[in-house]
Amino acid sequence: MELQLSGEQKLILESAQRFTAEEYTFEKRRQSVAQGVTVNRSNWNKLAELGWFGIGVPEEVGGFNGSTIENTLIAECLGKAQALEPYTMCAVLPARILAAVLDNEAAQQAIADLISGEKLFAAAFSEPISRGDMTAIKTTASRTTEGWTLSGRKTLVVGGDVADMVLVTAKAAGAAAPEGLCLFLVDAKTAGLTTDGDRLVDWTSGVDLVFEGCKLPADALLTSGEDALALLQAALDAASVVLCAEAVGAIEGAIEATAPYIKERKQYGVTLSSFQALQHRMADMAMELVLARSAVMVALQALANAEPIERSAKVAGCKAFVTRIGKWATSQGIQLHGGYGVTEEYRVGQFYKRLLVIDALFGRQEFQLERYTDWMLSQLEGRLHGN
Amino acid sequence: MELQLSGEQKLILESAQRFTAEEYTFEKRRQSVAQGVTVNRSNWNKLAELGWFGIGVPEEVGGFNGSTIENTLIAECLGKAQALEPYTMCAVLPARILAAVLDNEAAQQAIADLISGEKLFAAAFSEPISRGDMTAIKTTASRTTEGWTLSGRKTLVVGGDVADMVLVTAKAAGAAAPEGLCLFLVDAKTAGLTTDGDRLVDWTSGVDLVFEGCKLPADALLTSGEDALALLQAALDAASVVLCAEAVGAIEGAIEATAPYIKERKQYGVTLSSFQALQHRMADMAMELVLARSAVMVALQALANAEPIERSAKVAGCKAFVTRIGKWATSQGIQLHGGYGVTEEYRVGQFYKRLLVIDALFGRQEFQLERYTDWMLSQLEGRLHGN
Amino acid sequence: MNFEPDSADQRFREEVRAFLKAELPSDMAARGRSGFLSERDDALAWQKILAKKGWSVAHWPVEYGGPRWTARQRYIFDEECYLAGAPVTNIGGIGLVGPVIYTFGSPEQKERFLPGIRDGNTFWVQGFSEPSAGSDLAALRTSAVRDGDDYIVNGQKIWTSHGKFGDWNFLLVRTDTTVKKQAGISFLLLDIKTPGVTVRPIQSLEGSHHLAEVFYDNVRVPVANRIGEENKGWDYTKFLLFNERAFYGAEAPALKRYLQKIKHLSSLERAGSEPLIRRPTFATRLAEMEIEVAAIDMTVSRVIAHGLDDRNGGAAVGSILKARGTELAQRLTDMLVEVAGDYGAYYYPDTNDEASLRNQSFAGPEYAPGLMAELVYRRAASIYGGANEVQRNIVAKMLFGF
Amino acid sequence: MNFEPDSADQRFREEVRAFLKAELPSDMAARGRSGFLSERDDALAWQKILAKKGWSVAHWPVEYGGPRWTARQRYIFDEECYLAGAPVTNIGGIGLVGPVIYTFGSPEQKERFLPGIRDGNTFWVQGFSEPSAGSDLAALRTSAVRDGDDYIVNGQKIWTSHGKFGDWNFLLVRTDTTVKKQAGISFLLLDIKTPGVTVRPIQSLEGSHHLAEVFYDNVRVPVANRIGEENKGWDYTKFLLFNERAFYGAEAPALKRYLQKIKHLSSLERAGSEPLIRRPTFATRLAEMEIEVAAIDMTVSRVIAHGLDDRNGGAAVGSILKARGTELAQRLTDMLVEVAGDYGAYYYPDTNDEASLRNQSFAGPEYAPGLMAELVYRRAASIYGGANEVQRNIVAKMLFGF
Repeated sequence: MELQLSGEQKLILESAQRFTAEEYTFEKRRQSVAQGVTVNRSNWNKLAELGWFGIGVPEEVGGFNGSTIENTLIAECLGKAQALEPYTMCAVLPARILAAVLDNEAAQQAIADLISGEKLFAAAFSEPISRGDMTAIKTTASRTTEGWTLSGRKTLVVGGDVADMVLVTAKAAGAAAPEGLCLFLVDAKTAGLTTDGDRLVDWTSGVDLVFEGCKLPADALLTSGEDALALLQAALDAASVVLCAEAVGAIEGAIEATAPYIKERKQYGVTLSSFQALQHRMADMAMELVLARSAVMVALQALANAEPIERSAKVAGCKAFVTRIGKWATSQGIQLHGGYGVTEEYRVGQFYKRLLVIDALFGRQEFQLERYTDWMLSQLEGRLHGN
Repeated sequence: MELQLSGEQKLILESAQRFTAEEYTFEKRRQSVAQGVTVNRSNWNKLAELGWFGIGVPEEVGGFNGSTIENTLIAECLGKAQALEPYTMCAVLPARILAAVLDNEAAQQAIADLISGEKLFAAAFSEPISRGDMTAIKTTASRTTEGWTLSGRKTLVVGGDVADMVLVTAKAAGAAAPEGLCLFLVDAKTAGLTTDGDRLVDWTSGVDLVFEGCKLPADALLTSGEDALALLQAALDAASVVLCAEAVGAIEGAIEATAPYIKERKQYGVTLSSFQALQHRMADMAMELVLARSAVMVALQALANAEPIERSAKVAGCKAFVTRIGKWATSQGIQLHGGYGVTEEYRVGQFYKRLLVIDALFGRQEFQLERYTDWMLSQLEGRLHGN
Repeated sequence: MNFEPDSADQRFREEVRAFLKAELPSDMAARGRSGFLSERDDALAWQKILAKKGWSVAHWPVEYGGPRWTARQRYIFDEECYLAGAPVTNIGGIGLVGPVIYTFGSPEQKERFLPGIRDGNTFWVQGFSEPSAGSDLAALRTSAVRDGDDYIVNGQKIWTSHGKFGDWNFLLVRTDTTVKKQAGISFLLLDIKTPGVTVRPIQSLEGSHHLAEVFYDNVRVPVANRIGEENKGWDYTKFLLFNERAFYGAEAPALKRYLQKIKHLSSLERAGSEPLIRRPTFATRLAEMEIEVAAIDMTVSRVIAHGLDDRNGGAAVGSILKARGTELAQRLTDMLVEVAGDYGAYYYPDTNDEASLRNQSFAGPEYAPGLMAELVYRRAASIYGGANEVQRNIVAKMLFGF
Repeated sequence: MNFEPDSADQRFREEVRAFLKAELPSDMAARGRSGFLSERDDALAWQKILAKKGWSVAHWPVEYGGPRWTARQRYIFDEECYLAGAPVTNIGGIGLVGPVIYTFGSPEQKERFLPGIRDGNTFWVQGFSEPSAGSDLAALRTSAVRDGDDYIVNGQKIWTSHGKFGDWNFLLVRTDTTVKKQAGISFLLLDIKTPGVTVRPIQSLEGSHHLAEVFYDNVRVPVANRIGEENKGWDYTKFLLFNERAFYGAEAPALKRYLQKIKHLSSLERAGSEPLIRRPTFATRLAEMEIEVAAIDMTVSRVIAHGLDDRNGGAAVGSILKARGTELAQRLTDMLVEVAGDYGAYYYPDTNDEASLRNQSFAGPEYAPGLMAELVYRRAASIYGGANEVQRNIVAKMLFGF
């Protein structure tokens, strides 16, 4: 174990810090939002040019090596910069999935297109009843002579409004998950595939995808059954940690937006920062930031070393913790801004909304915490039955 | 519904305030503690003389009428005064039980002895596995030709070290609760009955009672089965609310001990009360006090009007709430006293310890909260199954 | 103290329920139950319906149209209206400026303004806060200079709720800059269509535009539209703020409606095949809040029943209820958004605000739009009306003299 | 950054475990695992065992007997000792005054005092706080007046841990009253058997007497027992306090032991027929704390691995860990007492403190004695070493310059 950043990691972090500081301004963001843009393809291509989409993907499948650690360094910067572009959900997550199914020819092409930025990928795995459990789905895939017919509705598909290709989970007709779990790669222009919804509350991309009898070729199926479950779980775990790193960036952003504000702003003839109650609030926010970053590292450690069940549990624990304290810390950024905090005219509120969205992605706090708790109890099983 | 105190209630409250202010001083308490006294019988008799043991007991069974409302007014004052005497556990609770079994001759005599202070009663209903559930017990009563043989261990028997008579729950040998639940009235001098333990952490009375083949006459059985369960539950609910009122008194006491202390005490050349963080802490403590008192009133309302299941649930909710915020508020009394707060030389810490004991009596927060939650869910049953 | 059920109150509650059932239009109720704030048309239309029954100004004296209810009845009425989804009436008029007018206004002002408020013809909006005068309201700088029978008003207000819907605006202005800040303030009533007034909506985080800035550029306000004496506006304001805190602070009915809504929706919503509310941590969290809501509601009842006293928090109880009520509302609206699962993260335009969108259909369950708006609105609630930090200062000072 | 398991650290951990298994007496370990604080005999006896192995002063330089471990190794060693129930050694000597002596002391002082500390022969107790100088330590008033080769010390100290067990006392005294308060302080070493010294134990809430007041009545301390220069004591103190906060602040090993203990006991304890830990709210609460403990532990590891930097809280991290660690310890010890059910409310005398009681049996499970002591001790932890409110002031100032 080595907790210092390596030389290469430092370079990635510094380049991400530099790039986001230069490219992402609150004014540009407001413009995009006003124009209804969720993903600016020219920005997206810049991220591709930086090589960020191949990080964490092994060289032998066309990636640039590295691990989720490097993805989190980038995501932290993007979270702090309030980037609209869905790096975690449309680059890290689909790349993780595709890299694991490379016996499939279409996937080989897809991962190259993803890393180059040529095509944009969305992952459609959640449904209204899922709430974090990706096996709780109703979308159905029926075998036909030519291939498959897909019907159902996916929710919270980040990039679903702009994607070229979509990774979709479904249940084989008549089978239950996990045995019947299927993973498809679908062209977004497939007939019968439509979107429903506008975007997410933090103005980032996210819609329903509705599949109405979509006909897919036989090789659209990338994998199925236990294999599909295992690889999806691994990919979702990795993406979940990267998302938590975004949250860390957002917490830091909220702190950095708030500290100078309360130093400047006066009430009752003195600056807000002279009030001890507000000083302590910010001290607490700073403490949460330190612990949130450590929690991400705990999860990274589990990604690197732990068996799948423990890994998923620890990732869930990280997400429960980071979203809970992150929602609190960013909400206090609003509180300390007073009325301005709840307006679109100040950037602090965007961090809070980002945390609300992060909480929803991959299943909320409650689910994550129960998942961790179940694992913790499973570790005690021997004792619980032995006495 | 009338939320103002009636004239009579005001008199009771004022007399309790006056009596406790005069009779209970911290110095006297420390003396009793040093001498190992848990219940000062002369104090106990004074409470009897004030008529407090008959309040909440109907006139027709020798009481002075009134309701649990009046008991809570008295208990609040005793809690605030840090009285060692176990009014709630050794007067209110056994009186409630005895008043409900008056077809039993021994009980008739007992309630008279209780109200006059002649004899001191303890209630032994808890065991290590009970944790709030009074049907979870192992103490066994076996029928003999002369009566009963009682064996088992009771925990947290308040007054158990000094009682003349003990109300004891047991399971009839071979039967399960609730059918087999038995309630006995036992002379404390019965052969085979011993105590184990010293006292409680707040220096009040509380020990184990160990029954080793205690032979009881046939009429020692006051009631059994569903009847026993119902009347015990009603009595425990009432006593639980009175105990919560003690907690309210303790919270108020901690606040009243702390406010002048931080006004007086200086650090860094200014009084502690000039620090906004400490001002806000005390504001929060004051808020909790107001809400705790309201929570007791919510429970009193349920005692007066609700069906048993709802009544018990709301009492449990009150206890969960009051102990949670009470532990917090009194612990902050310690925090604001600094090092002195954790010593026996200052009174503030006793309030905190009282809350720790109150939490343990009748089952802790976790149990109470789950009980309330179960009831809340049961109210939704129709909806949960209907859809 | 006793808890015998009060049959008169119960009868009154049933009367209110029957009235709501008969008179509250169902589409209006649906909009009222959504998390979006009620807008002008619904607010005024509902006020008109209430006025016909004589119930539109519950806490006003009988001489100005009040129904002579007890405090308990008013509370029951508010609660039932809220639970039924009745639109929120124009608080600026009925709750805030109305009482100021009948208490401190001239006979002409009473005659001119009170009927319009009572009958739902005029929508009033508040002009108190300024960019540099938030919690420290008395630091306001908008000026009014006497010019014959008029004042000339210049300056800016902010955080005007429903600003774009306003007919009339009550505002605080500085009429004397030479004295201590509280002593130079006057209280004016202004027709918002007066030349020189510009209303600029502010977008809130959830996307709605119910807040506004109001700019005053040489706006003429007749001296006759000043409440009471010049430079005494702060006194009237304290009266108004006390009303605001005492009557609207805890919003116990809103807390109860949130509980009801969370229970209902989390019984319907499924996590896999189980109702969401069967998740133990979810249910326990809800139970803890329900217990606290009951304690807050009882506190309100205590104040209603016997005013302020030592045992219910005394004069600090308004601040206590405001702080605790708003914080609990935040936890409850958090939970409400969580109930919506994935859809809790979706953006939905404010269909109360923009009537043109009302017939559009949106992704997700019918109840999802408005939840996020409610959550953001409750975030603001710990800021407006004196930030909760200020409320805690007040509590510490009032109760302990710190 | 990478998370490849480190085999050298793992080997070291196994070496420590093997040593503990072989050398830590089991009765001592049982006392160490109880919540009662370790007392003099166990502390010194264990120190002697460690000294024989060369492990008694883990963070001291090699020249004074340190074992040349990495920071990570020291952490592993502390953790394993703690989890095994090894007694807490004499922190006053090893952790606090020892480093001051080898850093600022004279050659004679080093020679005279360090071996006794290292080898477990001398028990040192601290004399810093005074009745009117708690968090504001520099306000201390105990005076030392020069008289030939001695100082004459008069005054009073309070909150001296293990005061009644002390052989030697290191204390801060005022040697100049005419300058600003930090500038007139000196740092003395005092044989506690010197005439004029009175130690008065203070009873803590749970009944133990491990704290004391120390009174000084014309006590003669040789000038040779002063550390460094006269009036420079504050500098040495800052050094010492930094060590205290950085090394003992979070007490992550204690947090882990609490978790372990709660899990173990709540698996054995029954609520009815079910293990206590099956209560969903109980388990969830524990899970939340376990997650936070892991984050705290990782934070400590980050500091150990690469010192202070922007990303780990910088110079404020000591205060952060102290505040958060102690608050988490409070929640955990709360839970530990809850696990004991009814017995969590029982009074148990401190059997570490009073050896005569060790063979007595007590009501309830064998693990119950000491839980309440631990809980009360953790209540004190948010007060001593700079109250947590002060730590938050420090964090706000260091990170934001408020």
